Amino acid sequence: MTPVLAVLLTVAAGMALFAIMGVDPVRAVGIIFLSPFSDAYSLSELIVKATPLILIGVGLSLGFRAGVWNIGAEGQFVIGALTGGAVALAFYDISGVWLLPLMSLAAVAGGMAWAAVPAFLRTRFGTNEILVSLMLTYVAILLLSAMVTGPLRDPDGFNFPESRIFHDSALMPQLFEQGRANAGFLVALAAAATGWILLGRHVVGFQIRLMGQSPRAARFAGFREKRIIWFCLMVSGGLAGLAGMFEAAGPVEQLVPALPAGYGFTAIIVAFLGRLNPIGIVLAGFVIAVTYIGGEAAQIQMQLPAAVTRVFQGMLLFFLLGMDLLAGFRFRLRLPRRANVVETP
Amino acid sequence: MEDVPLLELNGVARSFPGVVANRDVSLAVGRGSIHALLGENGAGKSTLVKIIYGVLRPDAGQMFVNGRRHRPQKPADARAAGIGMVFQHFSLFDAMTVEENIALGLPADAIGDDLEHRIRAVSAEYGLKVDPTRRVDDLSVGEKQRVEIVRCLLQSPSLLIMDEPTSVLTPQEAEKLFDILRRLRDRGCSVLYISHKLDEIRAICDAATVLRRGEVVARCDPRKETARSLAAMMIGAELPPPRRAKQTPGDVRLKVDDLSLPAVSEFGTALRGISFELRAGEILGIGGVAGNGQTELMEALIGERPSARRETIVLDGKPVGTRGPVGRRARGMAFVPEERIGHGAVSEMSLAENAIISARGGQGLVRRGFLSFLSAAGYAKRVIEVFRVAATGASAPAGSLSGGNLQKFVVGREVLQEPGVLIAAQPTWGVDAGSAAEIHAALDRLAAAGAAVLVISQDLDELLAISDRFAVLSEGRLSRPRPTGELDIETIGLMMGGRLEEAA
Amino acid sequence: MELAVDILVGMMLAATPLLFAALGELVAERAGVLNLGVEGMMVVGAVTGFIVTAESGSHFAGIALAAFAGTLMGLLFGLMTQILLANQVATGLALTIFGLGLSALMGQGYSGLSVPPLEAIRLPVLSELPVLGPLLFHHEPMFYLSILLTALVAWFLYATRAGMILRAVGENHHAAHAIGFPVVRVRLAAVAFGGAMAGLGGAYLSVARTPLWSEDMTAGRGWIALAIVVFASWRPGRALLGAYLFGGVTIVQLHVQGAGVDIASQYLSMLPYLATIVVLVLISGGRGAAVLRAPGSLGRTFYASS
Amino acid sequence: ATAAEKLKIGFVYCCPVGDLGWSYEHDQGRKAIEEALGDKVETTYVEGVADGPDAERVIRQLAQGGNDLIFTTSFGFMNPTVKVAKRFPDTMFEHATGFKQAENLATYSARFYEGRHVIGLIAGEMTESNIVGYIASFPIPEVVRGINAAYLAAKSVNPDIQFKVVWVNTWFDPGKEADAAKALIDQGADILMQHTDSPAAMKIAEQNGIYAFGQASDMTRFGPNAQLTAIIDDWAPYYIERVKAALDGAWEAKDTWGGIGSGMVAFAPYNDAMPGDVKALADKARAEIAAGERHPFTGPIRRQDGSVWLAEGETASDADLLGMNFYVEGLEGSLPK
Ligand SMILES: Nc1ncnc2c1ncn2[C@@H]1O[C@H](COP(=O)(O)OP(=O)(O)OP(=O)(O)O)[C@@H](O)[C@H]1O
Ligand SMILES: Nc1ncnc2c1ncn2[C@@H]1O[C@H](COP(=O)(O)OP(=O)(O)OP(=O)(O)O)[C@@H](O)[C@H]1O
Ligand SMILES: [Mg+2]
Ligand SMILES: [Mg+2]
Repeated sequence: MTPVLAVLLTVAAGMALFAIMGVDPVRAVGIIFLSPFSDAYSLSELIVKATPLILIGVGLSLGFRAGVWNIGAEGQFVIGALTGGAVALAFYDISGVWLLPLMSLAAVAGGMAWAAVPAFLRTRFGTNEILVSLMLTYVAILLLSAMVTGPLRDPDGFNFPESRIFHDSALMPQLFEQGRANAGFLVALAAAATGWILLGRHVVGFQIRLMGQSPRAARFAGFREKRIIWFCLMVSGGLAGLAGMFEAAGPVEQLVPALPAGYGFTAIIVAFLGRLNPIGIVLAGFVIAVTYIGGEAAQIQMQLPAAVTRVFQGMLLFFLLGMDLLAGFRFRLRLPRRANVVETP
Repeated sequence: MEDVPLLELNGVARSFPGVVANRDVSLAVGRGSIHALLGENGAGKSTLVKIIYGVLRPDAGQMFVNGRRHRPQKPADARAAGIGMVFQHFSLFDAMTVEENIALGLPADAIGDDLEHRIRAVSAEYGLKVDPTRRVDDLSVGEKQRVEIVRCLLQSPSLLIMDEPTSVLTPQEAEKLFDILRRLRDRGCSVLYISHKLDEIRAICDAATVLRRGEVVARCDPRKETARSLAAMMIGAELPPPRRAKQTPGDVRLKVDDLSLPAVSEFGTALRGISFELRAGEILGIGGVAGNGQTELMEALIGERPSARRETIVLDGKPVGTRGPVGRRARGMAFVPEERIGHGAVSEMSLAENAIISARGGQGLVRRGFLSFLSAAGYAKRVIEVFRVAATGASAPAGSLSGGNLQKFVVGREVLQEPGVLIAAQPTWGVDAGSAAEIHAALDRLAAAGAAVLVISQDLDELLAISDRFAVLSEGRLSRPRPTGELDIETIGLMMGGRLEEAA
Repeated sequence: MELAVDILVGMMLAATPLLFAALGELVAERAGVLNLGVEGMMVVGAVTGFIVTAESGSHFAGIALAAFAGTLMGLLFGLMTQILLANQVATGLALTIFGLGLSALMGQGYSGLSVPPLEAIRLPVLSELPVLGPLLFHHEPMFYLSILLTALVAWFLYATRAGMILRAVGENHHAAHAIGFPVVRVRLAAVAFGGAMAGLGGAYLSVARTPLWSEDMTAGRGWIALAIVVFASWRPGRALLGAYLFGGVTIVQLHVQGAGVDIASQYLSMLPYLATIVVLVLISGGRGAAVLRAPGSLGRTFYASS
Repeated sequence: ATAAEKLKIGFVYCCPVGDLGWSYEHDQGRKAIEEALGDKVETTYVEGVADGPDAERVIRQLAQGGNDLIFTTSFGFMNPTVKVAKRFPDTMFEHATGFKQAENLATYSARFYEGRHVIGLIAGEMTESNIVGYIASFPIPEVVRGINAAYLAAKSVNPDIQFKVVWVNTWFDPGKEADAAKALIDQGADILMQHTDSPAAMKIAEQNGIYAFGQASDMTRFGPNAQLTAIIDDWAPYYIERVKAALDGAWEAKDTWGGIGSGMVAFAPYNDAMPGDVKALADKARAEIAAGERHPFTGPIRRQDGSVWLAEGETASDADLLGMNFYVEGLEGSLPK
């Protein structure tokens, strides 16, 4: 319920903002929130935007439930794109149905490897995973840049910093005749469904939830904290890596330095907006996708600045976090420990 | 003015949701007196002194310091009235120096430039060695306490409150503390002293007030009492008769052999060489004052902190010392931890999910990795019915149950798994008399059916009522278990006071 | 020799915005609040500083209002996390996203404008000294302000009672509350200060260093500031050192390139981040961990109860 | 044409139009179209579009929105433009600085290296330290060409000249550009050239009392004393010509590479501090290049590794220039690989 209220409040605040800016608020909000549903192409673009957000958000939600703060999904996304893309480029001349699965494996392994650093450092030394995963994001982005200006550069591309366009069999299958929505979306839905079952029905999800609520009770139940930390970081890293590969082999069709478009960070908002519930995250992924596509439409049709999108996303998260607490106030006051979500470094 | 007591309490009361911690408490502390506050765990001692120190506000009653009305809104008010307090749990700042910690506890205008000098002066005067420049997290527990005491003394208090100061000290450190207290008394400072160690109280206190279930039940001069009589005041005049009929003990089901474990935290206690045997059909009660290793013993038995040696714990002939909780449960153990919320159960989860925490293996609530909500709800319902838990159903969140009902659920969840060995800590904490009787009966039936039961409790009445044999945990050591029938109140008092050898 | 001085000066300039933001975050974290929204507060400070300077012609007004805008952002974070008890990590991220968007909106129509740079202070004799002159005595006022504030923050934290209380609140909020300190108020003040400092850091970029406004012009410096706080193990003097090291790595990398050395610039640019991770690991375990460790209550939500 | 048949023209910019550099000049071109053709056209633009997947959607939205002619003005928009052009065969597309064409996709760019030749001559004459600092963005042929052209020209008038190149891996990051400018000055450069878009380096040059060249547009107001001149991208004539062709139905996909001669590469007024003979030298070069009498890449030119690229008297072919990925002899350092 609170997410819906938060969206409504954001719309209201957005209209106020537009009024201040001297823009027709009704028209602007109308364009932002309705135009993404106006035609088939926009709908498919919603899917394009929502796919990585859902995929990453589902992975992150597991960790957030358990009190494991992977803030570096952006970096894992980049590395996944890089390892998956490297496979595509390595087999540039060979086509086969095995190529995409192999790329997916490489991407998952890449994302996991990147997330393994904070996992190892936290379980071994108790190092704060927030900062480690965040720092690794910058390293990943620089690595991508080094790779596309170096070894993975398109040999026929006049030295421009980007890779070759992937071979057809290394490109994600399209979902519809029109638009760019690709099979990655189905994987994202499957991940959400799996996440939902895992969290709600499987003993692993039970462990995660138990540890998030009380590490002590998890120990009493016989679950090992370190395993849960590893599991959460591996899943979120792997899914972020996969999302990166889907992005490179989907709408982008190649490796470019501009690949990291902030999905890894925005997915954190998506995870919270979806109340850390995989099904909720699917919906939240679309809500955020609407702000992207609608914001762009407002830019084209009303020459509104692109920044509007980010203001909307920030407000949405503020309202959500604020209201969540107001709504849960009474309950939480009885359970003070629950909000102690951050491990000290 | 001479006859006005330094501190006077009149009808002070305070309750917490569901608990009356203090009821109509009146007491007077004279000048230059060391006044003991006695009582079992949960009797309301800490609550009372927190009220005096302005940390908590009373629901009713009046307080007077030097005949003047004392109504502290915050600790600073109490300090201004000349009251200093050393908390049961330290309120020190680890990453800061001793001097800073002391300065923080003083009013801003009382610090001055020469604080370090004054600290050294006070510590020299009382023989309390502290180095103002050291960081608190480098200090031993005893040193930390000295810091707290110096912090109080610097304000030249007329009343010093100490809540269980010796529970964390070595005997030598405790001796030093007593010297200090005597010296303070000689300078006209009064002390309100809380301790469970009856010998200590007899040695240094000149007056005592005994609390029981939040009420004052006795006032006395401890120098004129024996440990036995003090214990009797605390736990009630008479011991209930041991109710359990003598049983012929069966085979050894649980054998604990030389179990040692370091303390969990600085407030914890290390376990030292604990050994005992538990036979089929038998209930063993382990008593003792909280903080003598109960938490550590429970964690070691549950397997949350497995030991390095397999033979430390032997279950039905099979060594399980290195196994975790799941492995031990699979071999027939079950556990009721002391804290229900956050340890034995989780308030945000439904009762059905709470059933999964410990009964998932034994009751088949998880099949091939998947939770079976139907079975879990079924099992939870059975617990609810059999133990008459007041709850709206298996889907009610554990947090919505009253404390006593949740306790019944947690006990029932373990008992209905029909374990071979049940380890229960404080099985009837916060449970009303009727429900407590039901829980006791359930434990009894379990033993009668051939299980071995270990009950760790601070409630002597309870232990004596249900156990066949009785032992005391004191400073991490376990006394030799003795048949309950042979016990008298004096022996128990001695055992509780840590005099294991004499008692044995 | 001269080149060394120049490199040092370049490093000081690159470090100054980092230093402002890191000092602010350091104070907030010392009070026990983890605010991941530094980038957002910084960029709002940058745009505010630029707009006000451009409109009023007064650098001072620009810088002051940048600090004020940062304060407001900090207080927004404080309201969310201290009063509404929202999760600090999520709120910090929201603040960053919001700040980047808001600043871009505010700055519409200001990109491409220019204001005169903040003039360096030229001292009669000192500025002419051979090495020390350019190194120490020929900078614009904000540089000196950053050094002064480092000293002030250190003095405040270690030599004043208020600073001691702030550290106590960050170290153990329950004990601080028990002694009678207003935990929430102290924290609100600390995050407000953190915001003001981030605002100054942003303003340094937009009105002193490169007197320009462009979207996202803080370019991740807020995140670096966060890392510097950890690197500095929550000490102002070391924050200065950390900021200068980070600035140094940036500048030296450019010099290395200018000198024609053959290492891809991306690999050099990774160094600050990798160094931070190493430091994080060093302070989290092993010897010396106790001395270097984070404030005890960092990131924990505080509930008063009595 | 009547109002109903207005030609709709869309522009996609990589940066804010306020960057006063690349996107700003394209937007000047857009305004020139409106001025010249008035109510025959209707223009829209989308600024600050990131390279990558979002660009394709924006271009497509413009096509879908009924724009007849779409200019995409960043190299990073090449593949997205190609893809959208395929889907909208009846729409005319023009992509700047790329190398992929189609039936309905033209490419255009400017021979900025001609401008670089001129500023290279000026720098060679004006420098006292004989060190020129060069802030480079990405090691793409366009940028490498500029470095080589400027270096060869400077060297021709000043054999002692030395170029220091710093790659900042960004088109637009004022902070980084300022740091780079400072580093170059510290390394002894007394003249800065830049192939990045923000005026930050110009401001730093002004503050340090040295000279610099404006990039893409006249940056005088950022460095009234510092700017010697600026290479100005003047897209207006080209844009007007292409729009007229579209209006007349004569538009066809082709590759345009204009230079000083066609007016696509222009200059800001010279700095008064420039001596008359330097001005004359620069003017002569401009005139000769415009007339086709001079080519900035005329042999003999060796590559950095000493191998011969152009023999005596030989001039570089356009194909060579388009893919240029090496430094000429005399430049230090190596290109990032
Ligand atoms: N903050 C609180 N909220 C709810 N109940 C409380 C609170 N503090 C104490 N109680 C309850 O009040 C009763 C008295 O507690 P108190 O701490 O005063 O006992 P005590 O005599 O100091 O015991 P011990 O010897 O174990 O320290 C106990 O039942 C306790 O559970
Ligand atoms: N948060 C809640 N949501 C729903 N019901 C609640 C909640 N808290 C308490 N209750 C219900 O209110 C009733 C009283 O609760 P309370 O904890 O005061 O009981 P109690 O008198 O202390 O009982 P006991 O003696 O068993 O501890 C219980 O039936 C409990 O189920
Ligand atoms: Mg109760
Ligand atoms: Mg107590």
